Amino acid sequence: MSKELRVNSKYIDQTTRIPFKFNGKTFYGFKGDTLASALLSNNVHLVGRSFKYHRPRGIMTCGSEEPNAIVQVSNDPSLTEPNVRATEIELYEGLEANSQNCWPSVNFDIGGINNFLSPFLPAGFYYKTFMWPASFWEKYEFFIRHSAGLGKAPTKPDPNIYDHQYAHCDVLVIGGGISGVIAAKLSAEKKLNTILLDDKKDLGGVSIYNNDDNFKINDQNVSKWLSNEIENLKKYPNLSIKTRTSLAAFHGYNYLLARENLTDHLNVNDRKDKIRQRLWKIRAKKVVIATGAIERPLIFNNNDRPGILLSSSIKKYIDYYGVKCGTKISIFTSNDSAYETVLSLYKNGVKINSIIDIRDKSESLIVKKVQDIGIKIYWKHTVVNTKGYKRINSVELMKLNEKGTGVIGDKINESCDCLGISGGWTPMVHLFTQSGGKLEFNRIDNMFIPDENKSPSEQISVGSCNGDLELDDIIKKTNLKTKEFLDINTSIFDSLKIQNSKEKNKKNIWLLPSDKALGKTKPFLDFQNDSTAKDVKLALREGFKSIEHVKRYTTTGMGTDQGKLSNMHALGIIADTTGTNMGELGTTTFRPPFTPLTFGAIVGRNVGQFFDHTRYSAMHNWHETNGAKFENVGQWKRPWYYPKNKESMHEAVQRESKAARDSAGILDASTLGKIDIQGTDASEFLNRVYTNAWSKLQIGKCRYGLMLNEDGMVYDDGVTTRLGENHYIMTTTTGGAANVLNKLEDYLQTEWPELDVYLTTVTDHFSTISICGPNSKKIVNKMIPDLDLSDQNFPHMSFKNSSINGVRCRVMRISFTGEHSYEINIQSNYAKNVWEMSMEAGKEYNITPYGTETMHLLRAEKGFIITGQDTDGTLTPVDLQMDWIVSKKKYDFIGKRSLYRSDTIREDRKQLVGLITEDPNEVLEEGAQIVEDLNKKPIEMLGHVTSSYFSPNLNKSIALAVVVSGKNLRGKKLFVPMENKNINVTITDTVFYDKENKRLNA
Amino acid sequence: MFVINCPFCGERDQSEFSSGGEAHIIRPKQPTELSDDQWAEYLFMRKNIKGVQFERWNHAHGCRKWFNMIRDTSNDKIHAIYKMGEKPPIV
Amino acid sequence: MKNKYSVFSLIKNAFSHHENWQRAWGDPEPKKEYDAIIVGGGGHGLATAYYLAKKHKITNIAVLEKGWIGGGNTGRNTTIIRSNYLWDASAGLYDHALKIWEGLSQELNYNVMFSQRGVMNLAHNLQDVRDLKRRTHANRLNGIDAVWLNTNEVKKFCPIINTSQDIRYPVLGGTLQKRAGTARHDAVAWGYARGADALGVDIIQNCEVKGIKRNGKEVIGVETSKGFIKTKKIGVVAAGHSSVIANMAGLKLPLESKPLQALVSEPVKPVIDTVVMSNAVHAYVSQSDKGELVIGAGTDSYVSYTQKGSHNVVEETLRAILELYPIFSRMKMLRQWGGIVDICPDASPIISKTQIKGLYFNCGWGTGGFKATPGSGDLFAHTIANDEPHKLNAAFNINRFVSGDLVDEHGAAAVAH
Amino acid sequence: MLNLETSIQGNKSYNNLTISEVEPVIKINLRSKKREFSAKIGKILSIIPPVESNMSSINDNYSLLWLSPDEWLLYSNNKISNYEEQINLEDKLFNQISKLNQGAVTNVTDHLVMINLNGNKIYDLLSKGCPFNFNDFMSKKGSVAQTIVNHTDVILHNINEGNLNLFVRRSFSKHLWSWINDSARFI
Repeated sequence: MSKELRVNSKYIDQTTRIPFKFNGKTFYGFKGDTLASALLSNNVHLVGRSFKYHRPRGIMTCGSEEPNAIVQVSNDPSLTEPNVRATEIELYEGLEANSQNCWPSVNFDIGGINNFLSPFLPAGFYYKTFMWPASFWEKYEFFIRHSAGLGKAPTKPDPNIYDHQYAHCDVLVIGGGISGVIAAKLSAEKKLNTILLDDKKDLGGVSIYNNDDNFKINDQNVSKWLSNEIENLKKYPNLSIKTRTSLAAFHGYNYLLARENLTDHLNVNDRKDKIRQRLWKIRAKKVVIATGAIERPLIFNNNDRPGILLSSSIKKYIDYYGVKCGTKISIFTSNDSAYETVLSLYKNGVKINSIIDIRDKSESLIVKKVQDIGIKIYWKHTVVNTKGYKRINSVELMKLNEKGTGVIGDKINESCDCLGISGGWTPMVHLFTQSGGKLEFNRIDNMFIPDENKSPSEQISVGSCNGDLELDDIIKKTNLKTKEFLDINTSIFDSLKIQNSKEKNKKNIWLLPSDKALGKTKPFLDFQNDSTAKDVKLALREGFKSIEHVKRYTTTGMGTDQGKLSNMHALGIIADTTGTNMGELGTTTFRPPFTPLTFGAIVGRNVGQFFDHTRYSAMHNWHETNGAKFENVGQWKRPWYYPKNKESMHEAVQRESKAARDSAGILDASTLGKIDIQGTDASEFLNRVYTNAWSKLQIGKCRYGLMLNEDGMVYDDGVTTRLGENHYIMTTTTGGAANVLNKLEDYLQTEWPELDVYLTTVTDHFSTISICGPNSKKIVNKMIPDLDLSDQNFPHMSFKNSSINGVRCRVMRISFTGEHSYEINIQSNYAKNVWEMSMEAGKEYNITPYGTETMHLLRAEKGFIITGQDTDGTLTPVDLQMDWIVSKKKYDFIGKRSLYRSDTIREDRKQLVGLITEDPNEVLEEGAQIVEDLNKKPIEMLGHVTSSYFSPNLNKSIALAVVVSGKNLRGKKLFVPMENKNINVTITDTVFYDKENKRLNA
Repeated sequence: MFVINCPFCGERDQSEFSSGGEAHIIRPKQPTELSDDQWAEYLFMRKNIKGVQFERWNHAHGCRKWFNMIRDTSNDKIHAIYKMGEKPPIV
Repeated sequence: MKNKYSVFSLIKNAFSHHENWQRAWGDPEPKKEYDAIIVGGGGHGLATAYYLAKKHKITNIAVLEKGWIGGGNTGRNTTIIRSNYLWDASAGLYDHALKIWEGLSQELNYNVMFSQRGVMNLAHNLQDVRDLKRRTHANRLNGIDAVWLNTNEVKKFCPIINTSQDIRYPVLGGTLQKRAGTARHDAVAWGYARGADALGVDIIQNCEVKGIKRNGKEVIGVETSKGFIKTKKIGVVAAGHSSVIANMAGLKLPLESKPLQALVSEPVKPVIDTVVMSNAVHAYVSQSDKGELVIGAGTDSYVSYTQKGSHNVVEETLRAILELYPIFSRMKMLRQWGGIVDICPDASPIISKTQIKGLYFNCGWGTGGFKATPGSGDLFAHTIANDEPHKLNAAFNINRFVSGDLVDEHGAAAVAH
Repeated sequence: MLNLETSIQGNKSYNNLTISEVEPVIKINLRSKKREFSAKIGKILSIIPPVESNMSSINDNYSLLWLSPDEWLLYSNNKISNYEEQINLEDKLFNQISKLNQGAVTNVTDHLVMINLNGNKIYDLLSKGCPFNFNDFMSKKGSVAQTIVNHTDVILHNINEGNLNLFVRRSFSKHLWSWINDSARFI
């Protein structure tokens, strides 16, 4: 720290020195400094290089609008963060920051050559070039991409934790400056549940360091009065104050997102296991926006040099941080507010060279005070140029002509090491417009302010974000508006005595003239993106008319500061050039977030294990203990196969498949959806939702059903069992369970409310253990000796109520494998025990647990479809050769009408068939295409392979496929063309194994 | 995220609901008697109004009840909510 | 063309401080009558006008744009271009477009920055693998350059993807189309506008269509905010607002207009050199030339014309992004925005005549229309000029919703993009 | 008798916060649009199904939660000691309601898992992943909400301020349990 650049400040802790590193060099600052104030106190202005021309750039502001001083924080590959504003980084021990977009260093940057090429790089130059030779764009692009970009992304995963929290309040106050504090106090006093947010570490905004004697509230300094008010806020239990919390987005229905920073200001070692950022999701009945205003720069030739800062920022650095931005400062302004900076600097003993004011005069109190001190003021002058490559060293000024369109007289040279600029104020209306609010243009102060009549929700804007720029207006109007908004009669702020200087003379010039032609100057608008007033004029010349076009063509306002400093000037220059009224021109859209928001904060803790739900069956632990590999089916973890002794998947599946047919297999089928259907119209309901008829199904019997979409395509399938006269249980596919229930509820509630039917999901209540194979009967008999398993008593497609060791179960004799098979449905809390019992009972029969892969193989041997694998939403039951399941007698069912459209009745649709390969060992790839004529151009694809396996029971490869007119092509030889070979296949029946269904009763 | 006033549960966050598209498209009682054109009209054709639209919503993660909503699709403002089977209120 | 663009013209103009560049396109008032009117000045509409003038020599055309050209979905999309669609009809349509993209900068003398950096689609479950392989085989046989990559090859092609098999939905492989890539969206609209303007097309901005005037079963003109304009042919390319225009003509379309959101991060140095899409873990990402990560989110399920969607959709997308790219957690979202996408029940577009003579619709592009811009314009121009579809868009007629002959591309289009 | 194995089998304590699986408790889903239903339930259980939305009726043995105008969830206030209790209740209700076409009775004892949350920070904890507004709910005894917690459907039954029962589907319960415990670290 340079002692010459530090003065006393009560707002930061000047007793605690903190070391930090910038570009590898160690510096010191105080606790309470930002990186920017600490660098300035070390006389470091040059912090970065600009995006396009790599011009040296310095710290320009003290807040979130900073376009230049954006740095890479931390050298740790997992913690490094690009593009952080030095003005927002609170200094901490261990801070390492580096300049971005420069090589080899910010002091000597090779890319600086672009500055000399700048005449050839006007706005949109890349649209006009890099087109030859035709194939070379990607080669040009490689260089463009590497010279673009700012900082670097981390290269390792982020170890930090991010959190979310919903909050519901009566009143949300955004911004803890003087208006926010007033509004929050009124709200809290009215006993409303209130939240007050501010993005800084303390409340108070700019007024908290306003010790200027020209401003008084009840005869106190503004600073003193406000700190008392803030202290008083703490007593309200119904007021929650969140600092370091930045409002990110204001969505419809007063839904707002705010990011709270919890650890970035802590010493690196104090952050462990703490949440780094929390995203607040706030639903507020009413919102008070008190986000203030930011100062505008002035647009003149070479206005971008290090050492040029917004005048109000110079004031904050001296008053709040106790840092002098220079030792010989000039001020360039269009308004009175810069004179407050002058007084602060003067009070702190900083030399002020001169003030350059574009106005003819100013008759306000504060200007008079400055004049009394004897500081030279150049009235009606403008800066026409600045000098100094890495730090400003002088300004050149000239007198403005009457209209302000040109300069006259002699050039005056003033040396300085810092220039404060002030072009007036821009109310922060971003949140208002984000929420859908419309703006109106205030011609007196040349600013857009909220149009109160077009407020989209319960909200008000108060203070300078509402266009009230002077202390008395701010306080009085905030008080009045808040009272009205919250329905308050009298307020403690009604009778405040306020004293302040009033601005009387106003003048605004969007683009200040120079003695040189515009073409030869560099008046920057968007400092980060290096777009100048020239670029805007070029865009207009080329016919880009809309502000959005100009923005996109010149990239003005598209930097990380989102154009907070540049948008108004761009608009002003367009309006001036085209002779349009700014109000009619409108603004560009302010898109959320207000300031950039980490992906981490948006995602919260929903990363890693919490990325998505994981659903487990009641037997999951058993599967895990017994070495199952799992398949993700929807959100479920299903056993895929159970490898033994380092078996490959193929080996395991072959073994499981064989065991299931040779002796016994056992499958956890709990994930299938189960819907309990009750009501006097239950049968009628099933008639309407399935393609087949249900009324005649006997109690105790099961039936397979196919469900269509209204457009006639197969949607879901499963077995439904009639438990009683008016009682069924329906099963659905695993993946379709939720959708089927929603769809059925929809029909029931909206189309058929007259039906007496109730649907209740019991998917998780019952676990399902499926035991199949020739020995399944013996195993079930051991487990449930009381149950008569004879075919007469308990035939295929029927069910019995029973119990195992006193616990009720439902046993269905249904089969998805073609084997003699039972499904035991038992309450989930007992399921693991029953599974273990089954394993024990089946031990002597080598009962083999099998997973989804074997299940798929076994059913494919039998030609049973899997919806979603063999169907894809484009197949009708007829296409599946399942005409038998479509009732011709029923008047209607979901999707019936669609089966009779001109396209769905075509005979040459794709139809489900079986395929066998010429080489029985050749297993087709699922998804492979099928053709008849390999030489036809373009090649004609007849269909594709939907399921394919090597069948251990048939000892050959089998497949299911859909093929154009497949129904009539049995025996036809076709080809499956692969990348490196063509496979010969023959169309067969879809049933490969046990065509007579003998095994069902074996 | 809207706040939706479920006619059964009261005001809830939009994330508890699912949208069911245009309301008052009645499933034809006798589909077999419709021409392909008429059936397509029911199946696919939508008003897709910019402005005040009648639509169906379901409190999917709450009471599971379907209801109707009158909403302005040009600004997402909800004008009214009414139960299935009820006549739409005049807005 | 007035100013031909080249590096030489750029240097030449540098000496006059770029003060002699001419307008890229004019700002005319509408004439009383045109041979054809295109409603909608997005990429598709401008391309339609360009090809009508260039290939069909119909130059007395106006493009009517309610706001500013390219301000709708053209300027709001995430600029992905690919042709790896499943069905023959779609593959034909999108590959036709891709072939035009490959020479578009030269054709228009405007650098649209078409960058063939490849598009990779990831598979995260076994059905994904089946579906993507099916698509890859179909693409290959249709002459589209798609290849299947196993997990290691995916990792090699894009090293920052988390291919650990321990994550919730591990990457099981993917397909890659190398000819696919991205382009600069604004440049497409501007390039076509400049090209069409040079051929005599009137581009009329801030001109809202208020009504379609008919004489019985044929159109006779449009009512606009700038008065009545006579014409016998109206091509509507109004994207999310297609139904609004259709309603003016008394037509209903099989469309719903829904919010679709996208976002960009702050710019960083090159970190991902291709486009990666994933259906099951719903996210896709690429990096712009400027360095921003360009990320597409999903659609909301309700109709809205607000160009705003739910925050949840953005949150879910970024959740998926961090699952696949955990190194992006400290990256920051710079901007987020929404568009209005017109979605067909089969996720395929409509490029078609209607039952009203002289009224044509090009709509239903849903979440993925940008990639088709040149092909869509070319085929729509053909359809308008000949009053008959080209064979490449015959399948995309409006009548398919009656016959049931849908072109179901939910699989290929599942990630909103 | 078979071994009973509930889904979570755990309870955890944090600062001013306890989270525990309370199982087995009987849970029965009741559906009806019939007028006689309410009286019938009253007779069987000595408790009337609440008609006020988002509310419950509670007696010594049972709680009966409003889920929708034609749906209620009945659960036993205490853990059951034997299987028969559950079956007897199910049968009694089924025979007198379902069988007589007065509505639908469905045993969901193992479909749902009941987790008790205790402590004054439980609403903050849930609010980490739940958009529901607890401001009025928390001080209201017996209030009920069906909502989502970290993307999972739940039924919340507020016993007293700072004490609530959460019901979640069994297959989702382990995941939600982990999430709740992870969240509790930051309360």
